[in-house]
Amino acid sequence: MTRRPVQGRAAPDRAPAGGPLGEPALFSGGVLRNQRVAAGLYELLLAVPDAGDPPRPGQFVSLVLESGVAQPEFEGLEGPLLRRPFSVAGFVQARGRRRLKLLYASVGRITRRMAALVPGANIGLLGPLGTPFPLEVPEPILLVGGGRGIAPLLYLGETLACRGRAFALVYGARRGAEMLPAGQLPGGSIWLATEDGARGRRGTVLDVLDGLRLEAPTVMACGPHGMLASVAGWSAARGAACWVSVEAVFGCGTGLCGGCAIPAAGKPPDFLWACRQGPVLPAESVDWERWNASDL
Amino acid sequence: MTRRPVQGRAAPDRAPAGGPLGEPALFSGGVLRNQRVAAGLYELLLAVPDAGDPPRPGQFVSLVLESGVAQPEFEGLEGPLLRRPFSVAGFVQARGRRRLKLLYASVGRITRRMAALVPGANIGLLGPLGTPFPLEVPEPILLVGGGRGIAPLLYLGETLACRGRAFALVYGARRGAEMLPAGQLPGGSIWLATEDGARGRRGTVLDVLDGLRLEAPTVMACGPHGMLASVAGWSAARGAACWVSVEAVFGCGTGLCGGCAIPAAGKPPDFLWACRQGPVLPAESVDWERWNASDL
Amino acid sequence: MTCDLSTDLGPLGLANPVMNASGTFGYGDEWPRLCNTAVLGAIVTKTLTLEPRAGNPPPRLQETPSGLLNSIGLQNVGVTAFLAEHLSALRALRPPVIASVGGASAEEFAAVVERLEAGALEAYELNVSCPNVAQGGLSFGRSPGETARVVRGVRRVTQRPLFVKLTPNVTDIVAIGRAALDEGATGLTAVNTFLGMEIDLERSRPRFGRVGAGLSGPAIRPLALYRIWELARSLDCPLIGAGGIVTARDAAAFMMAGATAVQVGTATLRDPARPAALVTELATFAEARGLARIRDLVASLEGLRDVP
Amino acid sequence: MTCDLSTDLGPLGLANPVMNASGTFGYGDEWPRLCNTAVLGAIVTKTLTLEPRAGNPPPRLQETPSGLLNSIGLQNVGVTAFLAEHLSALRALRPPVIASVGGASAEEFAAVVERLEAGALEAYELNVSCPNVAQGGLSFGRSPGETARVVRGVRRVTQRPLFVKLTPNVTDIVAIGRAALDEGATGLTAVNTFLGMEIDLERSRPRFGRVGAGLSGPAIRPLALYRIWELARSLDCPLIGAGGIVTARDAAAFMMAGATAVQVGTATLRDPARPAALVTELATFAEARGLARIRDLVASLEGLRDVP
Ligand SMILES: Cc1cc2nc3c(=O)[nH]c(=O)nc-3n(C[C@H](O)[C@H](O)[C@H](O)COP(=O)(O)OP(=O)(O)OC[C@H]3O[C@@H](n4cnc5c(N)ncnc54)[C@H](O)[C@@H]3O)c2cc1C
Ligand SMILES: Cc1cc2nc3c(=O)[nH]c(=O)nc-3n(C[C@H](O)[C@H](O)[C@H](O)COP(=O)(O)OP(=O)(O)OC[C@H]3O[C@@H](n4cnc5c(N)ncnc54)[C@H](O)[C@@H]3O)c2cc1C
Ligand SMILES: Cc1cc2nc3c(=O)[nH]c(=O)nc-3n(C[C@H](O)[C@H](O)[C@H](O)COP(=O)(O)O)c2cc1C
Ligand SMILES: Cc1cc2nc3c(=O)[nH]c(=O)nc-3n(C[C@H](O)[C@H](O)[C@H](O)COP(=O)(O)O)c2cc1C
Ligand code: FES
Ligand code: FES
Repeated sequence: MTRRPVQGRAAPDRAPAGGPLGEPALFSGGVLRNQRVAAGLYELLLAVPDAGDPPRPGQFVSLVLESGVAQPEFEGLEGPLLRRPFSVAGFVQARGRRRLKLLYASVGRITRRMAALVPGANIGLLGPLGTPFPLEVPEPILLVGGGRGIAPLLYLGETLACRGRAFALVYGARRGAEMLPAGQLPGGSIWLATEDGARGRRGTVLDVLDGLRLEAPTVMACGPHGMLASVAGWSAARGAACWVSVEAVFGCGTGLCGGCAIPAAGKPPDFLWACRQGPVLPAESVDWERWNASDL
Repeated sequence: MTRRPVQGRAAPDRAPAGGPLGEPALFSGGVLRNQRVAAGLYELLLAVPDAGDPPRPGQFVSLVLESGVAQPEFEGLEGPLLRRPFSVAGFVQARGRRRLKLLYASVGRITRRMAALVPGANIGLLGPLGTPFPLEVPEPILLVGGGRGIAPLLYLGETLACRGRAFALVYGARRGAEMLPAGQLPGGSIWLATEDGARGRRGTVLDVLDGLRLEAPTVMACGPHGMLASVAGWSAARGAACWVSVEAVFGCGTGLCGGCAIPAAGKPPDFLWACRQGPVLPAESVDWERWNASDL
Repeated sequence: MTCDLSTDLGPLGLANPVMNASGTFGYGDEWPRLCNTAVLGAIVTKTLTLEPRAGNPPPRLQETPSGLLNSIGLQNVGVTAFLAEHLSALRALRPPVIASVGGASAEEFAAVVERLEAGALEAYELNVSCPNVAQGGLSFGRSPGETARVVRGVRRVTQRPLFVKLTPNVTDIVAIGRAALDEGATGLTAVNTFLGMEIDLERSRPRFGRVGAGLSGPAIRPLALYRIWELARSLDCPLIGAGGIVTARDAAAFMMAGATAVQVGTATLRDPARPAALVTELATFAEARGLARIRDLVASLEGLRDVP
Repeated sequence: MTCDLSTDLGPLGLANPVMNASGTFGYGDEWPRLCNTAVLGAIVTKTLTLEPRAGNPPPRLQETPSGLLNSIGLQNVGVTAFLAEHLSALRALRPPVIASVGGASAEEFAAVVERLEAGALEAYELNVSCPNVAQGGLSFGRSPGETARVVRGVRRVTQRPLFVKLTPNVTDIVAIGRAALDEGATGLTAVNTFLGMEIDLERSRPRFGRVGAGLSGPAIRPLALYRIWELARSLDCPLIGAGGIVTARDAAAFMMAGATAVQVGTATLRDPARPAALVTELATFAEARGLARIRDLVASLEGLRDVP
């Protein structure tokens, strides 16, 4: 399998940070637990087969509610056609048993149905997909998460902690009620920001960042597009390395369709494929201005 | 509301046997019990609102799996669009509580999902719809059911029994395993026929009928189209009054679309609307030959 | 704030933009209580022909993914029985009535309208777009010349508002619409069903006797919406949108793209109360967006008239 | 009994009738293991143009009921990079490769094919039916004359099998197909996507920059099937069916209606292994029906050639 970006003159052919990735697989996940952890936010714990490559922080899985891979042979497809991408929010492997954790916001057709999943149900998964966050980066490391964008940072934080790396977390949301409880957040240094002021400082993660005194941190961010643009700008202004995990509407999630284009820096009108050249991208590879203009 | 058939020169404008019917209503049903009663055959017991007209034997309800009437405002429709018709297989009303019983075969997109309904789930219903079996008919009364066609005869038998009318039941199926247990069948005189010979006589209901010695019975039949054609022929040959409950693919089930046309006797190319002029029709109003030819 | 739902189809004022689509609601008088037909902006009858028609042999329906194929074939009681048996019930309901008119020839269209004039209905919709008949359906609606001939004939016998219902099964729907307007049509309804088919695999034969059938329902919504947009940016006339409309959001999208009114077809089969429910839902939708008048939604789509 | 799955597209023999549709499977060499691409009857590349193309700005996708709207806009690496970077991987896979070719002018089509001749691919599919580009897409595929011009130009530079991919957004698809065959096309692929649109209600603007986009997926299956049937009963050439195919039953229906081979597009986005799985499922389907040769399914529909 070739890891070459499947696209034109478009993108910097960035070798995925952390070396070559494995081949994704189609598999099914058995629901072990599915619970509300904050307003509109749910945590899904899945038993997954002990085979294939374990996901790296920043990678995602692509989900269909019907279990089984070649489903449904007889009846054909109805209802939502496309898979939905979710960052890996946690992964453990012990005694041949694997557990995959997703953290999802209930916002639409599929995620509302996900909220109704009960233990014992099976869903279809494809992964691990996409680029991971780099792990061997200089400290200080700063994780910046907005809203449901906290999901990949949970797994990233856990992984960094295991490797004995120090990091700080800046976590923002519109309302305090929509935030994960403090006990579920990784790392020791945590700054919170909410627009309703219910938890942490009133404002956005940018307000927190502006108040921080950090020498050339490595920033790893995930959240809404507008927040990422600001964080990228903040980092650029300070000469800080910045990695962002971007969202786009995905068709295939595997680099087959070109549906997930986001404007690439440098050579308009080129695009990056968020699903395969991303979702984790160096902030400077994105053309934030063009992206703001198309504003998905 | 006018009860006039909504169609052209088509059909005999038969006043529904038993006097004017009420207006159907949209309502939701709460699943109390959903259990397999034979191979591929399920019984669904629903709590329904204590309002509107109680159904008469032979009438049907039209079902969507999503509960609620004006659902789903926001998301629009996905998956199976049309309601599915099911004969009322039982109905009880006591102390302001109503229970509706359906008996269904799991054969396709909706009925397979129905088999997965759990107590507490809600589904959408529209009814009662269609014409009922006449009740004030001369004895001897013979109910003839094939396969899932037994459903309306359960309710019909119960109702006849309540009124102290005597009747006999002829019940056939391909395999004995697909048949309701004897204890669930109405009436005292019951003849069974199965093609695998596992229960009752080996053969079809026609073989049973041919062996019966009954003077001018009133026949009320429900089952596959081919069986109904044979029963109609059998009755005609004996000058027996015969009522059949027919099946067709329904669009609306309420006489709005003309989707459920079956050939009307007498004046080709006219049609009867199975949903509104039926499903219970005098056998002689159907053009069995033309129906066999189009053979849905 | 409550929203003013009224809208105009040329000279015809409607209390709100919601009507049923022809052929999925009987003659319009069937279930006045089940649906609360009285609250609709207008009622459209099943397509009427000069003589009663029996329609096509069964099967006539087949579900497809998010869609419905039909091959009803204009079964209807004919104009005489309609006037005798349905008109007074329709008149007893408040909404304006639009008679859908069909025919195997331009002459039959004119003859039907001539007969209907006695009923003093508010408007006509000429169905030159039914895919399920041998004559007078697609064979008319796919040709600008034939469409013009039908409209011309009907215009000679009536002064009432005249809408022409277009088929999407053409290369250039605007050309057909323009031909109709040039002959005096008041406006256009778009769309009738899309030509499709299904196969009975067990019997190796087409599901429908006429092979082709008409696809409707949510599956075609994006296709129908595009036709309204195409018409709205090139022609200046009242447009009635149809095709897969179920929700207030669907209806609003058609209106933004240029429709002055909308029709609910297939969704009515599933939920006969849907057209009436949509009136309420549309009001809620408009109020949630702070719209004082629903007509402000019409053709409000950004860049609608910028030819791309 | 095992069924012989082999089939022919004119001079081109295939081990089985299943291929991917262009544009939903990358260049065909992306995931040889995830999908087991080696078992396919043929592999179709993403549409290639002379120069690399960046495609349309986002958003490019929108789900609809049982369908998908796309506005990718022929993003591709260009023919040079394709030859340099993908050809050898494709060659390492067993199946014949069909290069999908696009262009803004008849000359560009010919130039791309001329360049591709060096790659000795098994066949070409001329995409004159993309709804998402300003030039060379629908503007060609909706006109018999323009379609003929493209085919004529390409025929001058290659002797290889040539399939022309048709758009369903026309009044008379047979006329376009005939124009292509008259210029020496080997066969036809039908269909490309249906023109549709979606509206972003929150922003009162079209979802896509080009407004119109292409609808694919199960929603269009009955519409696409009808086009194959229309072509099969009027023209005598190999047909490749596409549009909403997911299951063996879907594929069999297209073959009965006249398709010699089938393409799986949108379903591949959901399940990249679908095309390969379909090969197995089709064999099972055929064996369950006691078919010795899958080609006996082709055009086996009752009355296919009886003009109704
Ligand atoms: C790489 C990646 C990782 C993600 N990780 C997470 C996560 O860990 N937790 C989480 O809650 N969400 C995550 N998302 C977002 C998540 O995929 C969307 O919320 C989900 O697809 C919405 O599905 P739905 O059917 O419920 O909503 P829909 O009804 O489809 O739409 C609701 C909203 O979601 C957007 N959307 C629809 N389809 C897609 C699509 N295919 N891709 C992206 N957005 C879409 C729509 O534009 C709309 O605004 C991630 C997205 C990407 C691209
Ligand atoms: C008046 C009436 C009363 C009925 N009562 C009962 C009953 O009491 N118990 C019972 O088990 N079944 C009954 N049926 C049949 C039942 O409606 C069908 O089995 C059901 O619609 C199949 O739905 P599905 O989605 O599971 O199957 P599908 O996947 O839709 O199709 C499976 C089979 O059912 C047929 N079918 C599909 N849609 C319809 C439709 N709208 N109407 C009729 N047939 C259809 C198809 O042709 C196909 O052969 C009745 C039908 C009618 C017309
Ligand atoms: C069962 C059925 C019958 C129809 N009959 C007619 C008809 O008689 N006259 C007509 O103009 N359109 C008829 N149509 C087309 C609808 O009026 C409407 O234009 C089309 O179905 C698209 O709208 P929808 O998707 O909301 O159904 C019929 C549609 C269906 C599904
Ligand atoms: C995301 C996407 C990209 C496509 N790109 C192309 C393309 O580059 N060239 C082409 O000929 N067709 C393209 N198509 C059309 C498909 O090849 C196919 O004809 C159509 O989608 C119908 O088949 P389906 O319903 O199985 O997807 C594309 C379709 C989709 C959904
Ligand atoms: S290439 Fe298909 S979603 Fe990225
Ligand atoms: S199902 Fe619509 S009229 Fe009978």
